[in-house]
Amino acid sequence: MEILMAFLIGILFMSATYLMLSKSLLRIIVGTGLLSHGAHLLILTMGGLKRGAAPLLGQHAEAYADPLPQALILTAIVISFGVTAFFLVLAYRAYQELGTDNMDRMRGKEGNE
Amino acid sequence: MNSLIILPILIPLLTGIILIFFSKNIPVQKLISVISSLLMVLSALYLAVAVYQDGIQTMNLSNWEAPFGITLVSDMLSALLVLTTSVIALACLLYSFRSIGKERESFFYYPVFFFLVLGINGAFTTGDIFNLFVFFEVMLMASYVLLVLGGTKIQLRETIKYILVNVISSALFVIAVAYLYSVVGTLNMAHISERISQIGQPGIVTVIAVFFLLVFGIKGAIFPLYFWLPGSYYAPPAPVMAMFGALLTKVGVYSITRTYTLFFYHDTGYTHGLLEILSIFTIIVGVIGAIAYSDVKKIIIYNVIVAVGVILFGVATLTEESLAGSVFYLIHDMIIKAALFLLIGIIVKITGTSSIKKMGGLIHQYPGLAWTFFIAALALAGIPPLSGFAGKVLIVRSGLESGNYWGAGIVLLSSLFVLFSVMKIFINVFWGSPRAYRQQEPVPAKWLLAAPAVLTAFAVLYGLGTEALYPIISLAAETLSNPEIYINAVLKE
Amino acid sequence: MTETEIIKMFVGIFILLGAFLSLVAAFGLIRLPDVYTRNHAASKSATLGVMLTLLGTLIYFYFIENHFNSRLLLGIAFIFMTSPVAGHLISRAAYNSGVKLWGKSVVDDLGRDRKKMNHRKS
Amino acid sequence: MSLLHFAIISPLILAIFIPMLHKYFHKIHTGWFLLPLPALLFFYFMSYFPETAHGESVTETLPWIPSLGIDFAARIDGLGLLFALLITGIGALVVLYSIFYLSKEKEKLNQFYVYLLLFMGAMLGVVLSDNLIVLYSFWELTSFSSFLLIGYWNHRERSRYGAQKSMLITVFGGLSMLGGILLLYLMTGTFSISEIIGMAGEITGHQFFIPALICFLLGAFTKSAQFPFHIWLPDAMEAPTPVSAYLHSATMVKAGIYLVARLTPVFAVSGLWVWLVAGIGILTLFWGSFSAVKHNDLKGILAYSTISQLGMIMSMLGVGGIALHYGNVEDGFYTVAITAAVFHLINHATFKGSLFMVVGIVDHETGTRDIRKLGGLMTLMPITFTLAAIGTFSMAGLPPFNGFLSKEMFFTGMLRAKEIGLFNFETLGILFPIVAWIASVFTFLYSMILVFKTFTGKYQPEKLEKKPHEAPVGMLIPPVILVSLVVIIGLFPNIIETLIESVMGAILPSLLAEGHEFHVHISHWHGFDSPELWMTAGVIIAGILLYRNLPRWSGIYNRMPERFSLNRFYDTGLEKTQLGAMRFTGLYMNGFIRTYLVYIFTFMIFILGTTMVYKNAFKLDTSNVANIHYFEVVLAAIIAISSITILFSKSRLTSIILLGAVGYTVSLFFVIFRAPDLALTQLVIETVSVALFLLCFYHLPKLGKNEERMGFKLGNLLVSIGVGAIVTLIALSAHSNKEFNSISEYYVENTYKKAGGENMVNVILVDFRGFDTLFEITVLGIAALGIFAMIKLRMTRGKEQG
Amino acid sequence: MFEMVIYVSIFCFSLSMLGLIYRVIKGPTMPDRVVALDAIGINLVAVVALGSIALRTSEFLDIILLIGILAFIGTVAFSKYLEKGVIMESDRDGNY
Amino acid sequence: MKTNDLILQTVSKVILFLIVLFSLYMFFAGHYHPGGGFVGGLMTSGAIVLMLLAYDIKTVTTILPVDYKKMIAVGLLFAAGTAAGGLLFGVPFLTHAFTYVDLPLLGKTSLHTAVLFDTGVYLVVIGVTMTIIQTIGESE
Repeated sequence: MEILMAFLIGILFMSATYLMLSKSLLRIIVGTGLLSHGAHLLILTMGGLKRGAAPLLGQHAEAYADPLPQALILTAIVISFGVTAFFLVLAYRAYQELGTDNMDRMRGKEGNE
Repeated sequence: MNSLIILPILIPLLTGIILIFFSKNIPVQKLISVISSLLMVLSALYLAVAVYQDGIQTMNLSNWEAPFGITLVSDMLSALLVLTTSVIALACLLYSFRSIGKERESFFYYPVFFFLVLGINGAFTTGDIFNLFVFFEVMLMASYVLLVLGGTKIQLRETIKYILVNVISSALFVIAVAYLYSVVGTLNMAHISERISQIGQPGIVTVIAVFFLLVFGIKGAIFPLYFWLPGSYYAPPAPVMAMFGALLTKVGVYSITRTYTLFFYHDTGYTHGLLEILSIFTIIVGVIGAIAYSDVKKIIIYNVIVAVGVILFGVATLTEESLAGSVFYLIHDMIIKAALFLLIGIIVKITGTSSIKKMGGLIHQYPGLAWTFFIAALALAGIPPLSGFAGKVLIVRSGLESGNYWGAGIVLLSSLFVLFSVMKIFINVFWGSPRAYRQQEPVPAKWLLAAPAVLTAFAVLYGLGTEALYPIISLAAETLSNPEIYINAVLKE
Repeated sequence: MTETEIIKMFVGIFILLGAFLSLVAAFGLIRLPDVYTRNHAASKSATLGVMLTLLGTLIYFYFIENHFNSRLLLGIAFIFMTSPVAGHLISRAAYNSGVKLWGKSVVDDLGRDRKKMNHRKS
Repeated sequence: MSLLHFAIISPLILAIFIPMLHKYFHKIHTGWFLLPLPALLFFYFMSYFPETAHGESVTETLPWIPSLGIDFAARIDGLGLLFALLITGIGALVVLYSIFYLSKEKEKLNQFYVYLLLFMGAMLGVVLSDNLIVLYSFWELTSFSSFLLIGYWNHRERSRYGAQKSMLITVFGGLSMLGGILLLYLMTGTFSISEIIGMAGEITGHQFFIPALICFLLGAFTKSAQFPFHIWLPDAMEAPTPVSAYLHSATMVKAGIYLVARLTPVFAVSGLWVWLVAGIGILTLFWGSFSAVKHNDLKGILAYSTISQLGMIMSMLGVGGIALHYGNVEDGFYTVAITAAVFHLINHATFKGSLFMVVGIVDHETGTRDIRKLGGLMTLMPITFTLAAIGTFSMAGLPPFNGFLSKEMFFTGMLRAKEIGLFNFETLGILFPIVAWIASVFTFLYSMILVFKTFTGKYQPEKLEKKPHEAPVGMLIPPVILVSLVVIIGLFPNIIETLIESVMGAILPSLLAEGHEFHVHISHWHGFDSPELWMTAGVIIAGILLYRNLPRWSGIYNRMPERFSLNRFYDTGLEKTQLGAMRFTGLYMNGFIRTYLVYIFTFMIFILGTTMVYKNAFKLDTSNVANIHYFEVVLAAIIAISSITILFSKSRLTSIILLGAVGYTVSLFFVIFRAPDLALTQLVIETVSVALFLLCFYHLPKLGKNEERMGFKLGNLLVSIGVGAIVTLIALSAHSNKEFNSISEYYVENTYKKAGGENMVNVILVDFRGFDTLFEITVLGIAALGIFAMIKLRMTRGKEQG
Repeated sequence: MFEMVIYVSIFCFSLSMLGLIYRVIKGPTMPDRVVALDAIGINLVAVVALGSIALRTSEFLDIILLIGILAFIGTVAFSKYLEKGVIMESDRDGNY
Repeated sequence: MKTNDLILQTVSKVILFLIVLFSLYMFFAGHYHPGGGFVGGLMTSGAIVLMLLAYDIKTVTTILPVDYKKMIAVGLLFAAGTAAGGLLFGVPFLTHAFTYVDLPLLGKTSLHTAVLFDTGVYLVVIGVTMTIIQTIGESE
C-alpha cells in the first residue's frame, strides 16, 4: 500500500508542480492545494499504514494506527487552510487592483535599471 | 526547566493579542508595543546571561519528558539570536511610529508585527523539528500580511510571488520532516541527532539532508534558490523591509546551521562540500546583483544574499573557529542590515525615489543621516574595527586553514564589491549638488534616524568590544561543534 | 437463523434497497431532460435511498454492535428535514435565474401565478 | 593605555571635538585649533630618537581582542619613528598652510579638519602598530579618510570620481593585504610583526609563503600607486592642495613603502620579492616620469612625478633586499640601496611637499594650474619662484640639493643590481641602470617644465582669472621650512645619518649582530671615475636637449592610443562590470515567477537525483508494507485521474470541482487509514476551501485564453515529472529505511494514564504537542486579520512608501 | 454474505456517484450541477455509513451528520448565489 | 427580484439549533472521540453562515453583536492564558491538570484544563472563519 501511495503522492506533486508553473493565478492556487494534499498524504504514508484501530483508546484494540503523524497532519491541514484562504483573497484583490490574473503580466521591474 | 525561555515567545504573543483589542486606539497600541518590546529585550538579555552562566536552558513544554513533548532549547546561539531579534524589533517599531502611517496602524500593523517577532523568536528557540515548521508558518503568515498590508499594486503583485515560493518551501519542509520521521521515528531535534549518529547517516539521510538544505535554502535565499527575494523585499515599507532583510533570511540560515551541525555532520565531505560550493556561488551572484543596480533598495537587498553566502561558508567549513566566525557575522549582519534598510527607508522618504540617479547632495541637509550611513556601510563591508571584521577574519582564516583558498579569497574579495555597491549609494546620494525633492509631507528625519543610529552604534560597539563578546560567541560555536552538549542538555536531564 | 442473522438480513435488505434507489436516482439525473425533473429525481430517490441505508446502519450498530449512536439518528432527522428544502431552493433558483423548462412540459404554475401578479400590479 | 597609544589616537580624539570647536568659535579659523597637535606630537616623537637611534625599540601593548591574538601593540623603532616624524612634521606644516589656503567663510572647515585628523591618526597607527590586524585597521582608515578628503569638494564630478577610484583601488589592496596577514598568521601563529620577523627563517619553505608575499605586495603597490595601480593618484589630485601635499607626497602613498620596508626581513629572501619590488618599482619610475611630461596641469605633473619617485624608492628597496642573501654588512655593497631608499624617502617628502605647496600658491593666486595659461610669474612672485626652483632642482637631481645625493646613491644601487648573481639578475639586471637613467632624464625634463613654464616665458594676464601677486606670509612659511631642509640636507647630509642608520637597523635587523649598527656615510663627491657622476651629467645634457626640442617630439604622446591606457581600462572595466552585472542579473531575474520556480525545481531535481545516485540511497523494501484493498485502489485512481484532469481542464469551475474531488477523496483516505479526526477536519476544511475558491474566483476571467506555448508546456511537463519522481523515490527509500520505532508508542501507553484522554490525536494536539496547536491557531488568526486588512484597507496613492 | 451485501451496496453508491459526477461536469446549466453535487453529498453520507459497517467502527458516524450539514449549507449557498447573484446580503431591506 | 425565504428561514431555525448542539458535542467530546475545538468551531461557524444565508448580515449582526476579530483575540488569549497559567504554579508552559469526578448521569468524567485550551481553539476558529466570510461577504 505504501508503494501505491508513494506513486499517488508522486502524481499529486507532479500535477501540482505543473499547475504552479502555469500562468493563470487560479491554476497556481489549485496547484498549491494539490501540493498540500500530497504533503499530507505523505506524512500519513511515512508514519506507516499498518492496519490498526483508529487511535482512540475507547476501541480497546491490540494495535492502533500511529497517532503522531495524524496530529501533525491536522496541524498542517489547518495551517495550509489559513495560507490558502489568504492566498485566494490576495488573488482576488490582486485581480481587482491589477486587472489581470496572468502571472506574465505581473512581472514587475521596479528598480531594475 | 527555566520559565524564562518561554518569555521571548510569550511576550510578543500576548502583546499581539492585546493589541488586537486596541486596533482603533493607536496611541495605546504604541505605548503597549514599546513597553512589551522593552520587556522582550530585557527577558532576552536575562536569558542570554542565564545561558552564559548555567549552560543550555531547556523547557519541556506541558511537562512531558524530552522526546515526547515539545522542548524549547536555548543554547548560546539561539539566545543571542533572540536577543538580537528583540533589539532589532524594538528599533523597527520605533521607526514605524512616525513612518508607517495611520492607515496601516489601524489595520493591525502592530499586532502582526509582534506575531512576526513571535515566529522568529520561536524558530530560534524551539527544539522540535515540526514545531520549527509551525513557527516558520507563524513567521511567514505574519510576513505575508506585513508585505501586503497597504494593498498597493506592487505589494499585491510581489506578495503573490512571495507566497507561492513560500508555500512550496513549506510543503517541502513538511515532506522533509515526514521523510526524516520515517527514518528515525522522532521529532525532537536532540533525539534525531542521537538516532542519526547511531546509524551513522546512511545514504537516505544524506538525501534528506540535501532536502533540508533545499527547504531552508529557499527561505534563507541561497544560490540557486534566492530568485524570489529581490522582488519581494522591494515592495514593503522600510521597517518591514528591515525586519525581512535583517531577520527572515537569517531564520533560514539559522536552520541550516542548526541542522547541519546537529543532525547531518557524519558525511561532511558531501553535504558540507555542497553547502560550501553553494555558499560561494551565493556570494558571487549576490555581489553581481549588488553592483548591477542603481537603486538603493536593490543594492541593499542583494547584499543580504552576499551575507547569507558568507555565513554559510563559515558553517560549511565546520571548524569551531569558522562557526564562531559565522555566529559573529550572523549577528553583525542582522544588526547592520536592519540599520541599513532603515537608513535607505529615510532616504527614500526624503527623496521620494529609490533610484540613486535621481538623488544627490543630501549630506548638506542631513549630515547625521549621511554619517550614520557611511559608518553602517563600512561596517557592512567588514572594515575594522567595526562589527563585520572579526567574523570575516575568522571565516576567512579557517577557510584558508582548511584548504579552501578559492572560497576564502572570494569571501575576502566580496568585501570590496560590497563596499563598492554601498559607497555608490553614498557618493551618489549624499555627495553632489543638492536637488529639490517633492515631499508630500515633512519627514521627521531626526526621529527616524534615531533607531538606525542606535543600531549602527551597536555595530561599532560590537566591533570594538569583540573581546568581551568572544567568550560568549565561542561558547555558541563550541555548542554547535559538539552536538553532544546539546543532546545531553535536552535528553539527559 | 439466529436473531443476529435476522437483523443482519433486515439491515442487508434496507441497505440494498437504499443502494438500488440511489442508482435509480443517478440514472434519473443522467437521463431526465431538464433541471426540474432531475431535481425531482434526486431529492426523492436519493433521500429515500440514503435514509434507508442510514436506517440500516442504525439498526446494525444498535443491535449487532450494541451501540446506540445519537448522531446517526440526528443525521437521519437532519437529512429528512433539509433535503426537501434544498430541493425547493434549487428549483426556485433555477426558475428565477431563467433556466428553461423542458420543451415538452405541460404545466408552469409559478409562471402562471407570476403573470397574474404582474398583471394585477400593472 | 600608555602615552604612546594616546599619542597615536590623539588626532582621532581631537577629531571628535572639531565640529564643536567649529560651531562655537566660528570666528577663529578652525585650523588654529589643530596646529598645536601635530607640532606637539612631532616633538613627542622626537623624544624617542635617542632610544631608537641605537637600534632599540619601544613597545607598548594594549589588549583589544587577545582571544584572536589582536592587541593594539604600539612599537617605535627607527623606521616607525622616521615615518611618525614625517607625518607629524609635514602634518603641522600642512595644517599651517591650509589655514591660509582654505577660506573660513566658504569652506566647510569642520568636515575638512575632521577628515585630516582622522587621516593623521590613521597614518600614525599604520606606522606605529606592531600588530598586523591593527595595522590593517589603520590602513583601511587611511583609505577612507583620504576618500573623504579627495571627495571634499564633492559637488565636482571629478572629485567624486577620484574619490571612488582611490578608494576602490586602495581597499582592494587592503583586502589582499588582509589575506596576506591571515596567511602569515597561519604560518606563524601570530599577528605580531616583531615576532613574525623573528620567525622569518622558518617560513620560507611554507606553501603559503609565496601567496602571502604576493598579497602583501598587492597591498603595498596599490597604496603606493605602483604600476599598474598608479591610476588613482592623478585623479586624487582633485583634493584641495594641502591634502595633496600631505597625502600624496609625504604620507599615504608612503604607507606602501613603509609596508615593503617593514616586511623586507620576512620576504626579501625570496627572489620573487626582489624581482617584483625592484622590477615594478623601476617600471613605475619610468612610466611615471615619462607620463608626467605630457601633462599641462601642474598638479598632474606632480602626481606623475610622485608616482615615479615612489617607484624609485620601491626599486631601491627591492634591490637592497638582496643584502639579506649575502648577509655581509661591512662593505655595504647592496645595503647602499636601502640607504638610498631611506634617504630619498626623506628628501622626497621635503621637496615634493614644498612643490605641492608652491603649486597650491600658484593656483590660489592665479586661479589656474594649466601651464599653457601660466608664464612669467617670476617677477610677480619671486619668493615662490625661488622655492619652486630649489624644489624642482632637487627633484631633478641637481647639486647641491638633497635630491642630487639620493639620486647618485640610487644610480649606485642600480648599477650594483646587475652584479647580483642570483635569481637571473646576471642576465636581465643590466636593464636596471639603463631604465633608471632614461627615467632620470624624463625626471629632469618634467622638473624643468614645471618650473620654467610657470615662472619664465611670457606673462599672459588675459588668461588668468585673478591678478597674481605674492602669497601671504603664512602660506609661504611651510614651503620655506621644507625648502630650507632641502638645502640643509643637501649641504650637510651627515646630520641625518644617524636617523638613516637607525632606520636601516629596523629594515635589516638580521644583518646586524648584537649591539652592532649600520654606518652610513653620504658624500657629494665620488671621484671622476665613478659612473654615477657621468650618468648624472648625461641626464642633464639629454634633459636639456629634450627640453629644447620638446614641441618636435612630444607628438609621440598623442600616438599612444587612448584606448589602451590603464585609465580607460579602469573606466571601461568598471562600467562594463556594472553593465555586465546588470545584463547578467537581468538575464535570469526576469520578473517571471515561473522562471524562478523552474530554476528552483530544476535544481531540486538535479541535486536530489545526484545525491540519490551518488550516495546509492535508493532502497526498496517490501517486507514492511501494508496490503492493498481494492477500494483503496479505486480511491487512489480517483485522486490520480482528478488531479491529472485538472491539468487539461479549460474552465475554472471544473478545476475547482476537481480539486474538491481530490480533497474529499483524501478525506476518504483518512477514513480508510483510521484517522477519524483527520477525516472530519479535512471534510470541513475542504468544503470551506471550495466555497472560498468559488467566492474569490467568480470575478476572475475564464481560463485558457492565452495559455503557454508548446515548448513551455513540454518544459513544465518535464520539470513536473521530475519533481513527482523524486518525491516518490525518496518516499520509497525513506519508507524502506525505517530504522527505529516511532516515539508514538509512548502516546499509546500514556494517553489515558497521564493525560486523561482517550482520543490520542486530540490529546497530542492539546497536550503533548499543544504548543503546535497554540501557534497553528495563531497562524489562522493572523491570516484572518490579513484578509480583513487586505479587503478593507485600500491605501491612497502616493503614500505607498513607509 | 453480509459483507458481500455491504460491498455491493458500496459499489452501487460509487456507481451512482460516478453518474452524478458526469452530470456535474456535463451541466448544462448551473442548477444541474448543484443538484448533482447535492446528491453526491447525500450519497457520500451513505458511503460513510456503509464504510463504518465495513470497518466495524462507530467512530466515523459523526461524519455523517457533518456531511449532511455541509451539503445543506453548500446547496443553500449555491442556490442563493444562482438566484440573487450574491451569497450574503448585507441588508435585505435596503436592496442589499 | 425580491423573493421571500420563508421556508428556508423556518427550517433554519430548527436546523440551527441542531447544528449548534452537534458542534458543542463535537467540541466537548474531543478528548475522547473524534472532534475537538477545531471541528466544533467550524461547525458553529457553519451555523452562523446558515443564518447569514437565510437572513442578511445586518440582521445577524443585530442578533449576534460580535466583532469576530476581537473574538480571535479572546480565543488566543484563552489558549495562551491557559498555557501560561502553568507558569504561575511553577510548572512548564502548557502543563495541563485534570482530575476524575463522578458526575450523576454521565458517570466518571475527567475535568481537564485542556478543555479550556480547546475553548481557545474553538473561539479562534469561529472568529477566523466568520471574519473571513463576513469580510468577503461585505465586499461582494
